[in-house]
Amino acid sequence: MPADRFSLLRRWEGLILILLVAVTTWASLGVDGFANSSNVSFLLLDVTEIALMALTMTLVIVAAEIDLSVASTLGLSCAVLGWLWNAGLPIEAIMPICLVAGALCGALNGFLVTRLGLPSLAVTIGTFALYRGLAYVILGDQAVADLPPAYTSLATATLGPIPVVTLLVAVLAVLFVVILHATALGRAIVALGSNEEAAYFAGIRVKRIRFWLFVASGAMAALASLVFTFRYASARADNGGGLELAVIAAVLLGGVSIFGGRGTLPGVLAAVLLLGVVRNALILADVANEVLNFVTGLLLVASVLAPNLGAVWRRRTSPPLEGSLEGKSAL
Amino acid sequence: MADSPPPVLALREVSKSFGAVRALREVSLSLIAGEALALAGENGAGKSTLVKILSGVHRPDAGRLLLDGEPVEFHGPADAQAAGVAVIYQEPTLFPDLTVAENIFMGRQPRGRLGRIDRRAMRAQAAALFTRLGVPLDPEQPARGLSIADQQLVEIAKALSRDARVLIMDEPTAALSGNEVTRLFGVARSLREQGCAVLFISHRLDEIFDLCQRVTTLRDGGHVADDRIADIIPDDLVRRMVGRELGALFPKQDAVPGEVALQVRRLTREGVFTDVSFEVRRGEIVALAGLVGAGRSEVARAVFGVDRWDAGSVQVGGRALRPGSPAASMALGLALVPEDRRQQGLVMELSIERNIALAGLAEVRHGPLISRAAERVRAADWAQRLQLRHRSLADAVDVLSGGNQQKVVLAKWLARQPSVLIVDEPTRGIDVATKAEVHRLLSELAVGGIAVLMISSELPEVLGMADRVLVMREGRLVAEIPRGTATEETVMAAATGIGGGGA
Amino acid sequence: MTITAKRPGATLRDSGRGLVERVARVRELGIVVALAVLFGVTGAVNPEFLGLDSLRDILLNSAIIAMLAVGQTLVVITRNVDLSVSSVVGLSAFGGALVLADNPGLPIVVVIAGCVLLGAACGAINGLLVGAAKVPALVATLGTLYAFRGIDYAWAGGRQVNAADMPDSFLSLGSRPVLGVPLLALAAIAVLLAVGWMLRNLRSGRELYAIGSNPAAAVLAGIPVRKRVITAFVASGALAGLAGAMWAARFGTVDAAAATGKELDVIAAVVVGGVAIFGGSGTVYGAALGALLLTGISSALAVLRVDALAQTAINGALIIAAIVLDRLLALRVAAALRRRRYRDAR
Amino acid sequence: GGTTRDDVAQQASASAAAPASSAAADPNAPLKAGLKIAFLPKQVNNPYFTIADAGGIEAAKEFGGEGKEVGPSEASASSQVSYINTLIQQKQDAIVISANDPNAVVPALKQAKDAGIKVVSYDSDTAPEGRDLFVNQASAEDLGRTEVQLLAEQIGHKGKIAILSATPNATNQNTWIEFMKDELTKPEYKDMELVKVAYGNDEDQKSFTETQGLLRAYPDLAGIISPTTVGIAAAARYLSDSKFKGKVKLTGLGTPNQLRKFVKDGTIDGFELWSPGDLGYLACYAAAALASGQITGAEGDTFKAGKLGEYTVGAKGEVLLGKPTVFTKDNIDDFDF
Ligand SMILES: Nc1ncnc2c1ncn2[C@@H]1O[C@H](COP(=O)(O)OP(=O)(O)OP(=O)(O)O)[C@@H](O)[C@H]1O
Ligand SMILES: Nc1ncnc2c1ncn2[C@@H]1O[C@H](COP(=O)(O)OP(=O)(O)OP(=O)(O)O)[C@@H](O)[C@H]1O
Ligand SMILES: [Mg+2]
Ligand SMILES: [Mg+2]
Repeated sequence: MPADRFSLLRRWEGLILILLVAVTTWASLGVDGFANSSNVSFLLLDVTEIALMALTMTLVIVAAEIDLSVASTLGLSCAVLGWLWNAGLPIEAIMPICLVAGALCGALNGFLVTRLGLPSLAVTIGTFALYRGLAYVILGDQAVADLPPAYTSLATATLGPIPVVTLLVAVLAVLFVVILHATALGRAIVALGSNEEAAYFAGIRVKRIRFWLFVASGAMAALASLVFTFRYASARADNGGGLELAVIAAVLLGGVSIFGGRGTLPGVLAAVLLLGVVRNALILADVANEVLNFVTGLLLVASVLAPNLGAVWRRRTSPPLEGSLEGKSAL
Repeated sequence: MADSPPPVLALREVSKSFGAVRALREVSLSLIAGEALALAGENGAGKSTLVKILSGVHRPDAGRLLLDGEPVEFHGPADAQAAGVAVIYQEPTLFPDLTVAENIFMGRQPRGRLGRIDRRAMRAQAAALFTRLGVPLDPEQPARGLSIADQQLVEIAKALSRDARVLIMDEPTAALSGNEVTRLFGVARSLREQGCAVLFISHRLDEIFDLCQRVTTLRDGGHVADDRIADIIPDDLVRRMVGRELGALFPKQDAVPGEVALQVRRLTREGVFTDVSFEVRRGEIVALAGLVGAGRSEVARAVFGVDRWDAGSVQVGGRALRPGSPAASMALGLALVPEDRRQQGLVMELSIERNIALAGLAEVRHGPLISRAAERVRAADWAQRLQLRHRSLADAVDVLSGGNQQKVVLAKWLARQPSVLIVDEPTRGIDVATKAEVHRLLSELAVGGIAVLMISSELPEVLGMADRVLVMREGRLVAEIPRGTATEETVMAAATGIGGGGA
Repeated sequence: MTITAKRPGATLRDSGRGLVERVARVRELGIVVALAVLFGVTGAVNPEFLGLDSLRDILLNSAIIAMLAVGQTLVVITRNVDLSVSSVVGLSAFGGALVLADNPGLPIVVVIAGCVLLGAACGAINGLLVGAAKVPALVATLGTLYAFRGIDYAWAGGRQVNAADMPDSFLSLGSRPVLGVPLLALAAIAVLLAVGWMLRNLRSGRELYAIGSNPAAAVLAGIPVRKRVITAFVASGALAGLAGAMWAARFGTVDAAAATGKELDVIAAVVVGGVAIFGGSGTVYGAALGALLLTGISSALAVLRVDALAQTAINGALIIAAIVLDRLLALRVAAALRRRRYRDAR
Repeated sequence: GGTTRDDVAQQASASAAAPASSAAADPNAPLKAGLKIAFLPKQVNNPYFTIADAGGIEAAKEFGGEGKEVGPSEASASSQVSYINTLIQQKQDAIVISANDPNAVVPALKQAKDAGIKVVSYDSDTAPEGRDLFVNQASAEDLGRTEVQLLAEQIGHKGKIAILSATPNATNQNTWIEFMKDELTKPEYKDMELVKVAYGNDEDQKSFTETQGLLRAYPDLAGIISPTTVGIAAAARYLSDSKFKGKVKLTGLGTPNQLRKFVKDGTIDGFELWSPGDLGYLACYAAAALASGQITGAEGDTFKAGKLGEYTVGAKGEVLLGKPTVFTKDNIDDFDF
């Protein structure tokens, strides 16, 4: 990582972390009911799906692509689960099928993007509708609720204040942090996200990597759908509608550049928590929903604005083009 | 020249640092109407930085900028342009999505009624410029896909179209071959005679001596000397730049050619090159010469697997190559140092060490994980061998000077210790001293049994280094000239198809 | 005597003016074909679809999205994006409706102007965030997407404005035809042509493309990047404001949630219309055609009596089909051109 | 042998037997003062719920309790759950909820009940184990059948009809539609044919264009039933300035204020709805009665609901608000909500 940007990134993550700590302390002191363990565990539980999908979304965006279809994939996987469950399959058999279904959704995205060279935004806007639609085709207007208590309760079970599923998230998070920041694959992803042509000239299998990133994203959405379904004990075609924006918001708030090649997972995870904490605290403090949206928006902008204002200030004293020479930062 | 009119544009004790790097230290220089000034210096000496100050991109930390003797401050490139300064930057700055004509006239398009852009006039003027430069570029062609050389030519046309008072050219010839250079100089001279002040930067000394009247030399960002070209010989200039004596520039060692390492048979890529066959033996350095646009880079790209080919075959060490897969080619020991370092060679936002490691991630691994230590060692070793001028290996490559960026690309591929090395314009933008170093390296490698295919538009380099010279014209291989008979004349004749040569 | 290599570029000049090639060069070709197919097939199955009323409805439905797509294109061309349009539409629609409902005496022009100004103001905020403060557009406008909608909700406080509360003179704008063509559609077309002309023929228009194509180079070329980017956002905002007024007139019942989620439809229209999402290329005509295609698809599905539950899926499938078709056509053309160059080259 | 549907079903039936109510009711216990009662509608900023919850909050004032409305701005089950959680943390005395998903909210509501919070569902019921009481605006059966009867009269028991519903997953609408279909099987409707159920997702614009689509696809449509306030308003809006105005009959559930204009200009002959305000009002009293131990939610318990008088808990812990009002141009001006 370049020195200047590294420090900026550090500043960015630092900012998010500081914000996280600040908000949390304020909430635990100022908002009663926040600090108590059942709320904490609920808070953690509530960000599970977003956290899961943010892991893969980060890789996808660092690779200069985007996947708007995750929430729909989640819905489709829910529908598959409900449908097969009604058909009487054992849940242990259904779950892997769901993961495969999710992976297939991702594979279709990946195929269209890497083999046909279509922009991922266009493709995933299309599959965003397609997968949600398929969910309705499969499960229609039914809601499947009689899911096995063993699993539904596991999904909400906690060890102390820590929900079981949060442990799952933690394990995966560690895995992804290592992949992105310490393996050849991670390097390749960053490189191809930053300059695809150069990466290709360096013998990196650009398309193959991109393809598998989409597959991973789909599978992860399916995994999230399992948590989601069991957590709410309800499989419906419209599960998780609108989550994609929440995920992307978290990833961007975490300091990942939408143009690829830049971003770190710790930052993203911090952002996911930050958004969760803010939501939870404000609702507890009886802040009206509209204000909630407003704050979320401000948070998003402010977190980026702060470091940039610094940069703008520095620009007064130094060259107009400082750092902007690689063409991306004008965005 | 106390009594002569004040310089059109001048720098006085100008300093500029980037963080810890002091790119310029109290440098002064004057651009005088009707005179061509050369700016000489090693890679990283501060030439481009100086250019960027003259063009309003950077603002000096200290010192003054004088326009017609009056202090001025440029707040941005727009100001400099308004003051009549036209610049050809070292790295092309084109708009890939727009046509060549629009690239040239962006912001200054000829207009008709209602401020409507007069496309016909624009096309005509662009065409006129190209005829003047003698290059057959289509004004309506999009800039995307232009070879680095063609881009450079568009940049030149852009600068000329501004009929400016000051024309600044930062290594405009780096990617060009003899013809374009002659042409360019012709135009530059006529401008100069019309009273335009010219600043010219190049690492090809002959060009400096050919075009300029005076030369200002920088070393480590400091001003070293001001000479009239008439008073010095190239060696003096080199001494001023490097600060020491320099041996022969092309210490080519002879090597006994071994068995065939790279064999290309009837390779064709429709619309780009046709029926290209040649072979390179271990220990051999084969040069691929030709005019800009002859399709040499395209051949290299196809052989390495970046572009697919429509017909023919490629064998490395007797094993057939899978088309369209650089990874596969690399597995067989092939390496390509591409011609466009910024687009194809480097990931600008990544650090020096990571760029060098990028082509050999498998080799810096430690179990499943990347070993930063191994990475650092690999980078440090080659940075040292190529005399890379850098602050820290953790810096982004985009803060490096042009030539030093080129060195990073070389390091990246040499570090792989390939068995067949294709280098496309390997010394583009590299200073004399290091160029000698690179040449020594190449011939060492050859002696060490590596097969080298070298694409170069710089004839002296070709003649100095090559055991055999292959010449391309219009996408076809038109001649093969052994070292013995390879001369400026024979090669140019083949390349241009005039006076014998090839078909 | 000039000594130079003959190369693709060169041959292009003489061979390049062929009609085939010029047609082939039209980026919107693919989508036009897609549109033709859609209307052809649907019309064949159910002629009603090509009936006047039906066409009128399709025009009306696409008018608003098309208007937004035009604004969005301005922004996308500069390598930015404006996700907040839907919230701006909602805000302006509700604001306009509320003002009209609360003081019916107010002349309608004033209200519409107010909506446009409101939109422009929102656009200015985005523009400053992106152009001046250098916040990545996606982050900035995703933020304002939430923020503007929040303001909208706060303003509405659960209130809803019904058709009954608004003067008919205003509502009639939503459907009144002029010379057979609905007013809204005319407005959209006017905007489309105006913006299209400016983008092609004015320096400032071309500079937008330059900025999106290579921002750093744009600065070096002395283009006032910041100013242009801000302008693009303001324009997009203003159009969104206008679209808001149109929305209120067309749908009559407006609450704070109006137009929620429409940003995706707009982006879809723009992308399907062949505007490069990373800037530098594409036309507003393409974007408008994209809007027409997308609304056309959903109307067609209804006419074809597709089961309601299957509509979403088919809709998505058709969107993908459209962009794939577009892409394949482009590839074929490119290959054909390469072969031509090859033939001419010898 | 993994976990299958049947195993679960058995376990369920095994555990089902448990008695509904535990502690005994004390009918003459006074309403506790200062009860904290929270309304959790499907979606805030939805006019229908704004009215209903206003009614409830007013009721709370009457008996000196404090009522408040909280909730998501998009009608989704998951976001409702986070609100339930916070209401638990806030130690409310009762939660009055209209469920977006009858099942998804149950786990959270169970937690609430464990925390001693009384749960009343209104407008849209949750699964029975999730709540103590369901305050039902009108029996689903009545609604479904009367809608059909209303339309049948308007179109003379003849012709194609369509339904414009909310979202495909909307629980209420789906049950009502079931009863409509059942009603249509009766002989007197043999000449009526239900050609399509369309979904406007309770978005004005979507409903608007869906109506459009319906009329394109079935130009000979005789009537539309839209059992959702958003849908009917949008449909009316489209019909009122299309050539189908007055020809295609429209009925369903809507608020007088939204539809007055269209009733007057003849787009709509008649539609029906209960008083949302009263619904909230009643739900609030029911919650208070539960929280004060007046009732346990067992069948037969009775309680006073302020101005609305006395109500009795029916089977399956349901309290019925009463018959919905049918609005026509003769009576519509007597109502303002
Ligand atoms: N934007 C920047 N940030 C930090 N350091 C920079 C930047 N630009 C240039 N430098 C440093 O300033 C010094 C001079 O760079 P410059 O590009 O002027 O060298 P140059 O003379 O043009 O070399 P070359 O002949 O290779 O082009 C180099 O050490 C380079 O690393
Ligand atoms: N990616 C591309 N797409 C379309 N045309 C291209 C592309 N790359 C190169 N060309 C054109 O093909 C021709 C041959 O390429 P190129 O100029 O690289 O050959 P060359 O002999 O290596 O020239 P140079 O001396 O610049 O390296 C050039 O005219 C160039 O404009
Ligand atoms: Mg330089
Ligand atoms: Mg080349």
